[in-house]
Amino acid sequence: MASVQPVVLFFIMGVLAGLIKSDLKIPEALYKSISIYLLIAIGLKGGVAMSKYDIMEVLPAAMAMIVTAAAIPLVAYPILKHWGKFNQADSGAIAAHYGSVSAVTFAVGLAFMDSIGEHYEGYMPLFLALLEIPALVTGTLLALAGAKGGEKTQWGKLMHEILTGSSIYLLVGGVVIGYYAGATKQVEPMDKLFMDLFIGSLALFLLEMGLLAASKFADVRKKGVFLIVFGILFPLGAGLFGCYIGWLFGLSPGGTMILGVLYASASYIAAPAAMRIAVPEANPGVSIGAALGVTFPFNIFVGVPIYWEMAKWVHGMA
Amino acid sequence: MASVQPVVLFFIMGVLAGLIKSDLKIPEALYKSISIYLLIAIGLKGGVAMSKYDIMEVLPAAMAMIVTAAAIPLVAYPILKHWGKFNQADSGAIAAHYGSVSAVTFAVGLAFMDSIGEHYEGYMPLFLALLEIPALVTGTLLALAGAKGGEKTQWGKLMHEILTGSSIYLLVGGVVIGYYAGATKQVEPMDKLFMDLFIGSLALFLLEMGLLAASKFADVRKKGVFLIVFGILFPLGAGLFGCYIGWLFGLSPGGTMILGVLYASASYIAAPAAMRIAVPEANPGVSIGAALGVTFPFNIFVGVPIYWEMAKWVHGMA
Amino acid sequence: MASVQPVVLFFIMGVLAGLIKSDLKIPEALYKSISIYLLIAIGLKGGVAMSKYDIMEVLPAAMAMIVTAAAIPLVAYPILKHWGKFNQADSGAIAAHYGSVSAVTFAVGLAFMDSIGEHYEGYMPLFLALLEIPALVTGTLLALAGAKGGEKTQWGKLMHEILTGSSIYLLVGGVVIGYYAGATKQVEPMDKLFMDLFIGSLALFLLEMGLLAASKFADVRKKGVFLIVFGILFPLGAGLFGCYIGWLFGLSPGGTMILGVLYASASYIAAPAAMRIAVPEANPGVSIGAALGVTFPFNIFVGVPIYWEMAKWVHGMA
Amino acid sequence: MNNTIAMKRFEIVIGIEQLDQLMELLERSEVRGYTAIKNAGGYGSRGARNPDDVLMTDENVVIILACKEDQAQRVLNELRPAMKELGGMCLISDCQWVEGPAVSY
Amino acid sequence: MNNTIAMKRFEIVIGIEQLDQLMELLERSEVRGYTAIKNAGGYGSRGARNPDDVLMTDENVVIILACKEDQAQRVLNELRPAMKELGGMCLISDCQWVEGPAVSY
Amino acid sequence: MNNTIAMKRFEIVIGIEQLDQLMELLERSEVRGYTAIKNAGGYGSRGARNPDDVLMTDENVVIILACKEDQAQRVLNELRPAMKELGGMCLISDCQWVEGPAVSY
Ligand SMILES: Nc1ncnc2c1ncn2[C@@H]1O[C@H](COP(=O)(O)O)[C@@H](O)[C@H]1O
Ligand SMILES: Nc1ncnc2c1ncn2[C@@H]1O[C@H](COP(=O)(O)O)[C@@H](O)[C@H]1O
Ligand SMILES: Nc1ncnc2c1ncn2[C@@H]1O[C@H](COP(=O)(O)O)[C@@H](O)[C@H]1O
Ligand code: NA
Ligand code: NA
Ligand code: NA
Repeated sequence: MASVQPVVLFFIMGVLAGLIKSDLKIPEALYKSISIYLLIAIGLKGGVAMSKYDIMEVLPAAMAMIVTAAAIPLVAYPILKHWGKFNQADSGAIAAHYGSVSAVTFAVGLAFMDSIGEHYEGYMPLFLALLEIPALVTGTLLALAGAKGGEKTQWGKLMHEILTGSSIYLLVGGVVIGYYAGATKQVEPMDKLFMDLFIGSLALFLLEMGLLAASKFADVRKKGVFLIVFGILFPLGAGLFGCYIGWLFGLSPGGTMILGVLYASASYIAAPAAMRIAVPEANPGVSIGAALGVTFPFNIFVGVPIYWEMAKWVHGMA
Repeated sequence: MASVQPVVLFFIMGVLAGLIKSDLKIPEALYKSISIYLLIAIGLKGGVAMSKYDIMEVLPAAMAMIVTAAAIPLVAYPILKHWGKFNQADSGAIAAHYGSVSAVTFAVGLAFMDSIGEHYEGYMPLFLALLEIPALVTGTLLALAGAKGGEKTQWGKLMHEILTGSSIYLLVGGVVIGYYAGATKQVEPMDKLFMDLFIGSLALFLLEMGLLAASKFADVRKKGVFLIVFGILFPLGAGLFGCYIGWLFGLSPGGTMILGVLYASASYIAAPAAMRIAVPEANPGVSIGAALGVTFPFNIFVGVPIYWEMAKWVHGMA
Repeated sequence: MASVQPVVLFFIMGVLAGLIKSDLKIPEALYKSISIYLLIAIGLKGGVAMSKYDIMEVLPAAMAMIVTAAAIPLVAYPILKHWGKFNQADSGAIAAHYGSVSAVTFAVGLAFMDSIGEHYEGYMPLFLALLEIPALVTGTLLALAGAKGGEKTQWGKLMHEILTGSSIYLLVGGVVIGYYAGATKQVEPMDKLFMDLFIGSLALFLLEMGLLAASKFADVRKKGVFLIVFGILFPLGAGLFGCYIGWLFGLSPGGTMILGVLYASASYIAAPAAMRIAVPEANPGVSIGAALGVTFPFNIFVGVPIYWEMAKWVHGMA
Repeated sequence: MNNTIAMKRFEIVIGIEQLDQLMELLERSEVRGYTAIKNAGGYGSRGARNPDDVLMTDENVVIILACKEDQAQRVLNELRPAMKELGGMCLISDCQWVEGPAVSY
Repeated sequence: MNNTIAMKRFEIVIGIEQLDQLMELLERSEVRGYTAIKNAGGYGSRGARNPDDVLMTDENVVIILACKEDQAQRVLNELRPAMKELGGMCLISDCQWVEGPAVSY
Repeated sequence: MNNTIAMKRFEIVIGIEQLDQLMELLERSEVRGYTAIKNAGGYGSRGARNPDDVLMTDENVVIILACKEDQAQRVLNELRPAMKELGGMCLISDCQWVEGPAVSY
């Protein structure tokens, strides 16, 4: 088994700084700048790769992504409601977080594949973009179904927020420009910033995410052991489901693993923003705490190599 | 004809984000950091190149730049006053914007030349620095000539603002350090940041400029069609004039084109700051709107290849 | 003698901008981001280098660092008190600043060695980390000894501040991750950001430091000539002492010079923060003014080549 | 005090997501001057709001507004029903406007 | 004015390093609403404080707090002895709370 | 209320480009304490000012200043003629200074 990547150690460095109450602070502008950079970079890389594929080829899998991603909250919701004893709003909101995806977990997955030299389909960033939205809609519907507050839901505002949200916008914009650059063979001078510096920037970003995660531990601890168990087991199930879908649509073992990572990851950027508008009565502390304080660290340290084992297993390689 | 450079597509990405009211925001600190970086990088590159020239050789052209640049507002002013029906203050201020220059348009011009592999004189950044100031003085004089408010103009404050303004300071500072580094053969470890990452940083900057431009469209629309026509035709004329001057002073076709770009470009950073002090009664919305909302996009998408055709034509190549 | 490195000219550029009252401003977020970056990068580089050494080998020298560093304020204090006529609090606080170290001076020293192609021990960043703290404790004790205010000193808070301070945390974190990356041969994708861009980032940082230094000149001038003389002569003495210690513990001439730089440098980040808590009655303007306005520029322009001559001299090479 | 005009001072605190709504309302009341301080935090009936949180935009805005008594009543009539929906708080107090600067109230 | 409640308005300015202490104190006084503006500067008995200084953290925080008369006395009783240590300043004035938003005082 | 001193509270809003001028003026009036909040925006006779605009520096500063009645008159005498040139606004109101912190007024 491959050794831990140095880049994820920056997450631990951030967590420890938070726990010992160091005065270390990452400027908000740096955090936001790197998140813009990472999304564009992921998009560009995917776009360049896609310029070498026939887009039609990807279409059936892309459609399937949208449908299956929307289905994940349907599984998460009853678990949260009945075993987790969360109210309807919180159950729907948390389900939305786990149905949606995390770009940074995805990035760590790619870095893992690159570090062991395994091939994966270059158009995976397209799936990252496609998987972000559907679960937010299902989760919202679950949170509001039959609720009397549901009538005055600001659906227009919500759909605007979801569809024009900056994370998906940067990702898709990056894909389009990357596709154009790839097709016209003009990737060259931009790659120095957007490709070469990717891992280093991810390191700085993970440092801040560690600090953030540490600040969310209290929220998680308050909610007890269920949230921790859910935050670990649910991604494992979702990851296996993602690997199965990947294999079904003929992805390579590497692509299968990346899809597993996507399904297993939980959103902590797009989902909180959307849920605040859609389900304002839900407690964001709980869902962000679980996604960032439990599932994110689990995925980047333990989950990523497990999903690779799963991918090899569904491909009959292990 | 060469295809559009991918880097300028980031401008469109920014404009679209603004138009669909995406929540995408570039942190102010990132915008300011990149603008500092770009000016130093342009200066450094120019300084390194100049260390290989005999400075005396550049002097006559440099003197001519100062005189001709100061003359541009003399042409723009009557057009704005009589056909545009702007008052004296606005006419002078807009004329100052169009007489001065835009470093980012210049950078896009350089990138265009690099992408088609065409040579240009390395000392062009010196001209960028020289062309920024004179038109600001002429424009101010036009705005104030005979005006009764003119007596209490804070000329001392204005000249200080103009001469110590950060954009020219960074540019000249970069040229000096670059000259020294070139002459002592110590460019090497700094080029990794200041040269290799130039295009990628320009991409992020153009993204923010697109957002800014989109926010200025309303100002332009309010003023009607004259400003749009002026913002397109005046640069074409100024660009041709710049190409003529470049040919007259024996620049290569590439250098001629860059000079055309400089003359055609309109300032939206140094000029607004100077005009606010010099002509506070002018409406900054109009001049910035025209420079950033009309002329800048026109230049980077349509103008740049046109100025290249012009340069070839004055050199008898086309 | 080697020519001045271009990178330090950025410091002059910053000082001049401050003196002519240019409107140049480096965004606070950029300053803080680069300082985080530089500390991690220094740490990483050191950690990678240390992965090739036997740690036991470094231990005796490391122990000696802690003891001798703690002793420096014992020499500075009486000089400041009796000749400088500073009160007890200020004398102790300034002594603490000069006993502690400056990471940027260290970085300029490394860059100097790299530029003349001289070898030095890779584990020097470890000494940077070790030398930061001890003098802060001695300086505090000197400032408070016998003072009636001393009883209510917040020692707990002070030790927490010192030990969890972000500069030392980032440095040590970088060393640990660098060590791991070096040992597992996974330095590769991170070095693009953390090593290749080091000098360029240092250039931008020095620009801001020049601005900061210029803003401190008034504080220094108010205090008269003693502070300037002290700020130049004390580092020379401390630098020679550092070179002697380096030679004593068998460092290479290059390593000896870097140790001289460390002893000669004065802290202006960690020390002010610690002294504010430990000796709140001390005037931070004086100590920061001397460290940043006098000693820092002296060291990077004049001191660094002198310490290299000293190092060669103690090694009997000159 | 001489050369001062008795006026009313409004101090409104709302979430930044409601700022556009409030601005429209002030425009309707023909307010000709106000000051806005963004990046504020606080605590209220909806719990804590922290502008430094990078994951959630929990920013408050403080609006200060000075106007004459009659205008104040007009603003209040528009504002009071809206505050229910906007949340936050609105305080009114007496103050003296120092004459000198261009009239902007 | 109608539909308003007479209240007391506290305006406290302290260094950011004392903020945690103040927050605890307000919690003890069972305050249910306040607004905090960080990144303030100023001048006082300890000299100038400038939040833009990158070398020293010299940031002040402005806390605004509206509450009813009886609560105000409780807050004052807690606050007055503490202010000696906290430094800064604390002003109290009269104001009218506009009814409408959820009660948070 | 006990242990409080009746005082005047100034609230001044000006453009950041006028801040140096105002600071000199306050120094001349021997003011020994004030609080400054930068990065404010607003609307007045010169139109909207927005501190977030990266192309134009349109930043306002809010200055809060508490002092005794007699000092207040002195400040006002200096301030009133200057405000004409500085623009912005200046409000004065009554307040109580809570005793405790070191005197800085
Ligand atoms: N009536 C008012 N109430 C509150 N703030 C005001 C008022 N009038 C002006 N201001 C503030 O003062 C600044 C400058 O005003 P002016 O010089 O009139 O444009 C404005 O941008 C506002 O922040
Ligand atoms: N009593 C109060 N005093 C000062 N500010 C308050 C008070 N109540 C509410 N606020 C401010 O108004 C914001 C929104 O309040 P709410 O809608 O009640 O959560 C809070 O975050 C505070 O900044
Ligand atoms: N008279 C005053 N008026 C307004 N603000 C003050 C006054 N005195 C002190 N302050 C504020 O309180 C902070 C701390 O005051 P001090 O502890 O006296 O240095 C200062 O930096 C100012 O922001
Ligand atoms: Na998921
Ligand atoms: Na021009
Ligand atoms: Na030292």
